[in-house]
Amino acid sequence: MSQLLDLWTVLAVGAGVFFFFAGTVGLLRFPDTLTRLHALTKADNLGLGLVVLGLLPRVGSPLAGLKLICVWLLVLLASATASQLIARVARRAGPPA
Amino acid sequence: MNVPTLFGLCGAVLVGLGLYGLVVSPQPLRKILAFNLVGSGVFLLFGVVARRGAALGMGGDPVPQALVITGIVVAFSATALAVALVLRLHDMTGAATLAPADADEPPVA
Amino acid sequence: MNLALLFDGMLVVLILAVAVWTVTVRDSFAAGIGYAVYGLLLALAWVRLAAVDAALTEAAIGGGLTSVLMIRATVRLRAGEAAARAATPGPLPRLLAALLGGSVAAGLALVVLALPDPAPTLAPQVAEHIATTGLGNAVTAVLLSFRAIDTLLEAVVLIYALIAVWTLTPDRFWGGRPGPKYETDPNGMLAYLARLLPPIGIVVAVYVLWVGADLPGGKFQAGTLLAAMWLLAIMAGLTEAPPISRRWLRGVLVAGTVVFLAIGFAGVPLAGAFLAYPEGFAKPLIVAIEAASMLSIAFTLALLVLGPPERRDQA
Amino acid sequence: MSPALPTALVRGALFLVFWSALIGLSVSSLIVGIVAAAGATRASLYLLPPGPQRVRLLPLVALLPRFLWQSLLAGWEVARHAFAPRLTLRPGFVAYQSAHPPGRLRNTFATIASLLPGTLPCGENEREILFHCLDVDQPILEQLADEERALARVLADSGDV
Repeated sequence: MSQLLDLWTVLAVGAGVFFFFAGTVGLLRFPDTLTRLHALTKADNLGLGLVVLGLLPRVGSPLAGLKLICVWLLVLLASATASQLIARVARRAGPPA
Repeated sequence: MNVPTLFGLCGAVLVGLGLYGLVVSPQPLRKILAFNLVGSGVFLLFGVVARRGAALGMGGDPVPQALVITGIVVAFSATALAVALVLRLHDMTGAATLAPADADEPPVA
Repeated sequence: MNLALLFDGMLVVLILAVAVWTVTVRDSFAAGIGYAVYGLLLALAWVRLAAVDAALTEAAIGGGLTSVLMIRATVRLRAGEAAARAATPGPLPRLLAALLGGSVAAGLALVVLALPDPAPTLAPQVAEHIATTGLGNAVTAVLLSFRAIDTLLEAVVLIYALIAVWTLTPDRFWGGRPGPKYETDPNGMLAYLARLLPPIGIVVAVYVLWVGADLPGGKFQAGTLLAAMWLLAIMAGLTEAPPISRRWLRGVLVAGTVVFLAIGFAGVPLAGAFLAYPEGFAKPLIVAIEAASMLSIAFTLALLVLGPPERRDQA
Repeated sequence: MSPALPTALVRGALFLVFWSALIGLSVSSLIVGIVAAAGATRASLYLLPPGPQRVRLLPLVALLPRFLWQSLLAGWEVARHAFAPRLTLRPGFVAYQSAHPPGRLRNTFATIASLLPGTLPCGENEREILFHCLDVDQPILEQLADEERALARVLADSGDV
């Protein structure tokens, strides 16, 4: 049982790190601000979500698990709203739509 | 080479870098920013001294750590005052640098 | 151990690279952004030095408030940016400045390499006496018990800094509201965030204050968090900065210091010394000081960011 | 009874749950938690006055797996483009006619949409939201309409209260 949990943690956290890495590659490779914002928000949402998912079976109590999920939700709120704010400025400053 | 020494050297370089920026930057705000670099380098040296004093299950000597927390807050209040002074100077004279105004050129009221 | 050293080495390289960029980048606005990144990286360095309290403070104040202050100021000074850049000194003064900075850095580096071994430390004394405070966090014990006078004077320094900022008010605006009136779309994204986040921030701030007795945290970190939430609501146009002539505002600003002083003086007859706590009451008294100080610090820091009044109070 | 009271109680309870998640359960910290939750609720009622919309639990639970699946697709799409030997992006703008006026519901929709595959809101007017897309060949408008309908079931307008 505990080995299965270990495997789950390794797989989920590994996948999370992979998407973080993909987001970073996208951030460096994509051509303009708006496409880079896509890379950042989507990959970070999924990356952190998978890391949290992988760590969930290791917490001592359901409340501690809820804490992890709250961290994920707060990052989601921050990155989703901040990316939209930056996107608006970038569209106005960049080439016309 | 161990971890505290590494960060100690980092702090030393930060102080030097901040001093360079403080002298070279013509914009007063950049000078304030550079001065904050000096401050954070000094704080980092405190952190190194604290880390080296780890004992009895404590990760570091809590006395320098507490001093640093006080220091960061005081450095912020000094920065805020400096920024307010620069903005007021700009509002009153239109000056963009701290260079003394030319004698034959009256300041913009 | 070697892997950890590799990570720390990469962190140091990153910190230094961002610091160099902050000093040398042409655009001051970019330098302000760079300083925010620098503050967050430095917070990681503090974690690696096992000083989590300092890391929280650095992230909140260095990475957060200082950068907000700087970015606001650079936007207002943008018009003079080109003229100021033209005044950049020539190669010779720059070389001399580099020599100065380099020699100071080299001197400090020598001092770091020559630090005495075993290192002097006060940790044993703190460990010996921490039981008398009832606290679990040694840093909070130092801040509010062993070196309480430092912390008290620091609270006074914060208020003095705010008074000094306020003295820069043009006469016609004295008693008015600090900062511009922020007009943003009440249905926009910034307002949306500013409606959702601050209540959550209040809960987190009280949490950071409350665990500060036993775990990393305390009034500075909590107060900075509250200040940030208040500034977010102000900058989204959902609320306004109060006129500085308000009695309640001035009351809140000094509340922390007043409670601190009152408990300090009460210690003279009750415990035999200024700022001494009666036996068994140390923890509740410290929590009382911290709670009052958190509010004062929050308002002081936010008003320091906003600067002197810039418009009259249109009530 | 003030109409805001049920909203205040629900929000206060949620903040208290959040507090317990942060610190765990104990009597002394619960007292502090009630103070914190009360302060948070007060700020929340000021910043976000109770509106006509009510959150419905059942559709919310139904929306969750859909959102998680979409997040996975979104991350996968970014990874696919990021690791493609030659950049395969076909970026562009799409104007989407929103069924809702500017306000909370639309903001919530835009925020969720910013986490969906290939869409990023970057402007709006009274009737439309302008989306920036990674690949304009995808059936984006249909996807967005689906999403908006699903969200509207969660945040339903209820005439009463």
